[in-house]
Amino acid sequence: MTRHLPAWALAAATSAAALMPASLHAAEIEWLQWFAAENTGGFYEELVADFEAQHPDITVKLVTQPFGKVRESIVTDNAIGVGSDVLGLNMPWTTEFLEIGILEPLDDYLARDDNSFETDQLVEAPLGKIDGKTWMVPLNAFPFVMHVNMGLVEQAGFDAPPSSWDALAEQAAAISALGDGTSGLGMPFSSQPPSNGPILTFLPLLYANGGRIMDGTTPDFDNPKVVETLEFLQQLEQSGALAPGAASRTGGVDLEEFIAGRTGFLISPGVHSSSITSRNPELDYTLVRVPSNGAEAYRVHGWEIGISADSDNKEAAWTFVDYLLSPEVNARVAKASNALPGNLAALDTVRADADATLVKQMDILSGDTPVEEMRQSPKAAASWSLMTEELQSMLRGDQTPAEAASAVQARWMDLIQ
Amino acid sequence: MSRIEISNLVKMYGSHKALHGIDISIQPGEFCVLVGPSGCGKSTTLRMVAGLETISGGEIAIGDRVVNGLRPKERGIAMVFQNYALYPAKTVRGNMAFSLKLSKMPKAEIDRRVNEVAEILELTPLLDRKPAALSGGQRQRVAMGRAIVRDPEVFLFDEPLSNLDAKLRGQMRAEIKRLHQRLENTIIYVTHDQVEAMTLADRIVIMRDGRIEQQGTPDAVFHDPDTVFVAGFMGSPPMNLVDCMVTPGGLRLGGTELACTLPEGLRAGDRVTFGIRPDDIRPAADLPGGVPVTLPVDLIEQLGTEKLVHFRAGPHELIGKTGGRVDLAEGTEQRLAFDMAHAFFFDAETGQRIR
Amino acid sequence: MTDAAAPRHVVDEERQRRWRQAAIYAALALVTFVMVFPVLWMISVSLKPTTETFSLPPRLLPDDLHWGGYAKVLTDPKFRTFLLNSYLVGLAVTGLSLVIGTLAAFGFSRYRFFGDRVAKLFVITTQMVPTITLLIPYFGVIVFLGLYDTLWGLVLTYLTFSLPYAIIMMNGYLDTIPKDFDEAATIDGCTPLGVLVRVLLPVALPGIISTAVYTFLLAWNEFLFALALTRSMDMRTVPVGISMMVGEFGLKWDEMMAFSVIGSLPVLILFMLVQRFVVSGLAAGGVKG
Amino acid sequence: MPTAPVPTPTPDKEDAVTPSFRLPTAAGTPYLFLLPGLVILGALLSVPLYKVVEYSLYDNVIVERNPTFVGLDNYRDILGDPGYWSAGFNTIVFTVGSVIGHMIVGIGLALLVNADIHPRARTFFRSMLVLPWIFTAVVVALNWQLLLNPFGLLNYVLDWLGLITEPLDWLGNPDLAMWSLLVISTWRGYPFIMVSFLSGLQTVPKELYEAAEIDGAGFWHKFWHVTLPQLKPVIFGVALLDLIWTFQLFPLVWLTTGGGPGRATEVLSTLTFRLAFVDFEFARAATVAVSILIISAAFTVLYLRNEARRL
Repeated sequence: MTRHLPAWALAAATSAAALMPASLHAAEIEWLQWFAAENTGGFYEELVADFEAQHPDITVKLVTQPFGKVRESIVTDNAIGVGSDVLGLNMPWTTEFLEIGILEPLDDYLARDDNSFETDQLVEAPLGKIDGKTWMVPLNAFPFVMHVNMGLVEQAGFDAPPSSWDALAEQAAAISALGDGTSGLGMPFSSQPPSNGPILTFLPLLYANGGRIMDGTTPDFDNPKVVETLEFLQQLEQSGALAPGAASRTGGVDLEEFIAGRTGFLISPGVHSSSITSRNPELDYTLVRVPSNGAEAYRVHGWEIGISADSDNKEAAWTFVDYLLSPEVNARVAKASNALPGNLAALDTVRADADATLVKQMDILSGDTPVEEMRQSPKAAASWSLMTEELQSMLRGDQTPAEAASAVQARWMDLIQ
Repeated sequence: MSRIEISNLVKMYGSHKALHGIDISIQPGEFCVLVGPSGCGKSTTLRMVAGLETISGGEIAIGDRVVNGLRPKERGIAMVFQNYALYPAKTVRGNMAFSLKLSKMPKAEIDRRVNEVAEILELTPLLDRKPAALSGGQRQRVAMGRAIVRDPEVFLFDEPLSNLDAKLRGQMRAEIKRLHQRLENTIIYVTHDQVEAMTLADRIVIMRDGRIEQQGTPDAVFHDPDTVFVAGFMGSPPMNLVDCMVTPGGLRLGGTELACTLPEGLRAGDRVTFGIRPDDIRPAADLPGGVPVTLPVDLIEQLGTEKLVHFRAGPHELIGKTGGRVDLAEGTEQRLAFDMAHAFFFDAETGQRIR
Repeated sequence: MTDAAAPRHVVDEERQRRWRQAAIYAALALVTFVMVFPVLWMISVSLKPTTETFSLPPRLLPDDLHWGGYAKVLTDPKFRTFLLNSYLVGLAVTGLSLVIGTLAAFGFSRYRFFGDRVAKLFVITTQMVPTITLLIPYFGVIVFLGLYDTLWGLVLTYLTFSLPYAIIMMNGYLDTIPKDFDEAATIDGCTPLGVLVRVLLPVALPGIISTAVYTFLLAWNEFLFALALTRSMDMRTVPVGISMMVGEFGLKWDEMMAFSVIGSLPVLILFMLVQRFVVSGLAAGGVKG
Repeated sequence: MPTAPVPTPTPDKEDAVTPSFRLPTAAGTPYLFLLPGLVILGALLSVPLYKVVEYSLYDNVIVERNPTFVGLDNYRDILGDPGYWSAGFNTIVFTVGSVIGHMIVGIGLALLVNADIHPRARTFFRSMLVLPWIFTAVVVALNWQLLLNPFGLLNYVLDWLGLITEPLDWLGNPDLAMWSLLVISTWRGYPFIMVSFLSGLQTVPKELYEAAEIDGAGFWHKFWHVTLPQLKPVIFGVALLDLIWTFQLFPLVWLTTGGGPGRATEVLSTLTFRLAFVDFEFARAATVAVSILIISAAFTVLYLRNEARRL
């Protein structure tokens, strides 16, 4: 478990095991996640209690971290040998964690006959093999959509949300021109951690343009589609369609300004619709597919689950994962977050009493291609942070879209050396 | 009341030798004053007796005990500091009772002693004040009271009066003297003020550069100095000290010939330091047995009962005395007499007395 | 001075004094307003629904005060646990730092000894490595000691951060106290420890207070180690609780600010109580300088 | 009694030769006083400190199970990286700027709240002015982001006053970000100086001010010639601590700007964090950490030498 650490740490880990009476109990597992911090209503505590009632021989300890720290915590815990058994994950962390050897390959578990779910019913993106193996399973899924403030759209003289880039550019500029602190669209390109604005806004636009940034696990950023999409961003900026201060705009501010009714459009996960409607019921709100420039693809995001390679209770851990993926439980999890289920067999249950925005997401996205590329990137977090820096510089006018694209490409190549 | 025996005391600060082997023997009840200029080692000696400085060599005994390794509180001493060092957070009573409390004395006894000492020092009305609310003289008395309540075998005073003005200093000096008469403890008292030394001491130890120049009664060190340093240090105004040439008939003082008998062994042409106290230079009329000289008067200082008369003898300036009513004019030639019976001669090189 | 001039002079002086007082109050009010304004804004955010925080024009007070953030924070027992943990850890760290730090500071201030500068350098050096790089190996030590996921682990951790500061600060304050007190107390029969406790500490009270405030706030504000070294909700502190409100999909601005404000109130009151001991004249009259 | 050429009593300078008062008990005494502190620091931190130095000599520590020893390669890489030097430069700007800001504001406010005013008012002002210190860094950072947002209060007020026509992006404009950060850091850090200095002020004997007043000294004169010299030990100690503290201040910078825009506010501590937890290059992070250690240690040796001279 700690074979890469020197003797003192080994002693540390062993004595830790001895000192923690709980770990003597063969079937206590820890579940490290941030979901219970996102949903403070006690849903996950109840879920765990329900599981324990069904499996009296297993206890689950809910270890909740703030989202911004989960990735670091998993690595730190692993280095000391106190990693949790079941891990809440995000797809972009996959390759990084593989290199450190944190994750247990799940292929054997998925191949079992007695699972409560069908593997081919799961949302596909997280299952895609890297190094020939599958490393995580989807708890739920959040497709990226564009949220629309219809009030502003109409005020600017349009009667329908944009579905193409051209329409988006025209409407966004018109909404910014309304003044009084309104903007067409926000680009949250702040360097403040997690500094991931481009993957929230730029990638969905790129995918709707039919572009990609990875070739397998190799960066491929300086391709014409990327440059074209960057040029579109630049055009939006130059026409005044973007909210001012992209370089200090955080995802949080981007969302809040939309909820406050000051932004026409917000490109973000569909899951935001519940916060939008609950926090500002007066907003004339709808959501649409991210405006397309020819392609029908969307960026998919979600909460994933994996098992720690160092876990002493992998069987119990899988029992718990299996429980989470069963259509009935998975439907509950999806509803609790107003998201789509990771197990598509639960889709109908979710749809049954889903709110209008969720139903709309399902309809919009039923035919499009889901894309998630960051999981292939060997250094995802560093990659998007560099992308943020170059995009800031491009929007500031310090470099052209083509220069930005090749700068990102060069720095990414540098990064994976 | 204890005797104090200091033998061959050495103090090193790193490689710097601050004390070069001091020997002092103080009798029980004796008032011993260590005096000397700044840096002479007198405070260091005192602090070594107190136990505030480590002893680099030699021995200190108080009573029958060698105290070298003992902690200050085990030495049976009490000390009064130049800066008083009163505990600012405690009242006068608290300050005075502090050491007694530390020695676990019963409360009633502490109160009795503190009240008694406060009475002696007229501190009774101030007992509940904090030091910040006291005048300089009052603080000084509290500092003394703090030492007295302990009824120690030995009192140590480290320049206790140097922060007071001249008048208070005079008063406190008398008070200390009276206290000593009353308590009869052994006292070591450090000062750089030779007047304090003369007035207070039973024994004066004059120190210079970490060595003892001379020790003895005030009379002895004043009237019979062993070295030119002691001669110059004791007395105010200081002794006239002049480098002279020995002549066949006496001394050449500036341009003037001073006829006198010299100690044996001095021959014409030798250089010698000639010393004479201002009291022994008088107008010729007042001193019939003296050696008469005529010199110009440079400056007159009126002190009231007497006058200090500054004369010029070639390159040298000499001070003499007249009665306060004697009428002298600056700038005039005056006929003076030197009382050569009380003249001193010192080796011009070593400063040692030539008898 | 004529008879007529005397009273006028007094009146002038009085008037001048009042003007001075008024000027000082005015200056204080102005700078305090400027410095405290960001905190007022926090309170404002805590009393607004988040939509209002982001609406234009910005307003300090909403039409209807929104107590939702406070209600949520005050009713959820989790937050009480966070507060209690933070106070416990903060007070324990403060107490231990003061005792251990003052002893060491006394050693540095009052003695010259072999290795004193090396020891001091070591003490300071421990604070020179960015703590984030120490995190992982330090984490190992805490696990080794069996203090993982305990408040004692946090206390010990913050002690390692605060001790060097406590030592250096107390050393500075003790250095301003004349050594005459030590000598007098030694003659009076104090042991060195007695000198420190009975004589120097009462005089150093303002320094002790500011060291205590520093130490407490260091523990109170620390986040990275609090997060890494605990994992049960029962062991978490206020900064961790606050960071939990910064979610993947949005931020509970009203709750976050409400919790910050509520959590800080006792700290503020504590400070109000102890700052009274930061008064002058504690050493007055002790020595003639 | 004749008092003519009696030398005026001056305090004996003999003690000037004495290096320092020693409490002359058993030779081990000072070590006993230091023992608890040194044991705690030594036991808890010497292993981690050693590990950090060791990490810097290996490649792929923590990430790899068997990291390879690479000697000083990491140092060569880091020293050859312009990003390191620009972060170093930013660190100096940030540290020096912050410490100056802390000192000026902290000392100024300490003098102001030390004024002779009603005790209740004094308590009120002192407590209010310490507020910036008692909020955790996350909250401070987020709150300032709100205030400095292009649509935030500051821009609104400046616009209302007619001082600007376009909202300024205080944290997103590379020319403004460091200045904004310095303002935030000053706001956040001055209470420490204020409280420490305020405590120090109380130890200055009133007599010294009275003496200076008799000499006709004004406010500044008293400050320069009485207050500052008297508080030197406190100021030096506090300044050293503040310097070390600010030199590696991490959460505030990271949470406020994340080192951006670009790397305009990247300091060595955020670079260290970025290397460790964004890039998972722990060896390089350790290398930067050791370089910080060396710089700070050199500085501290200078400081201690200077302190020894003052004693």
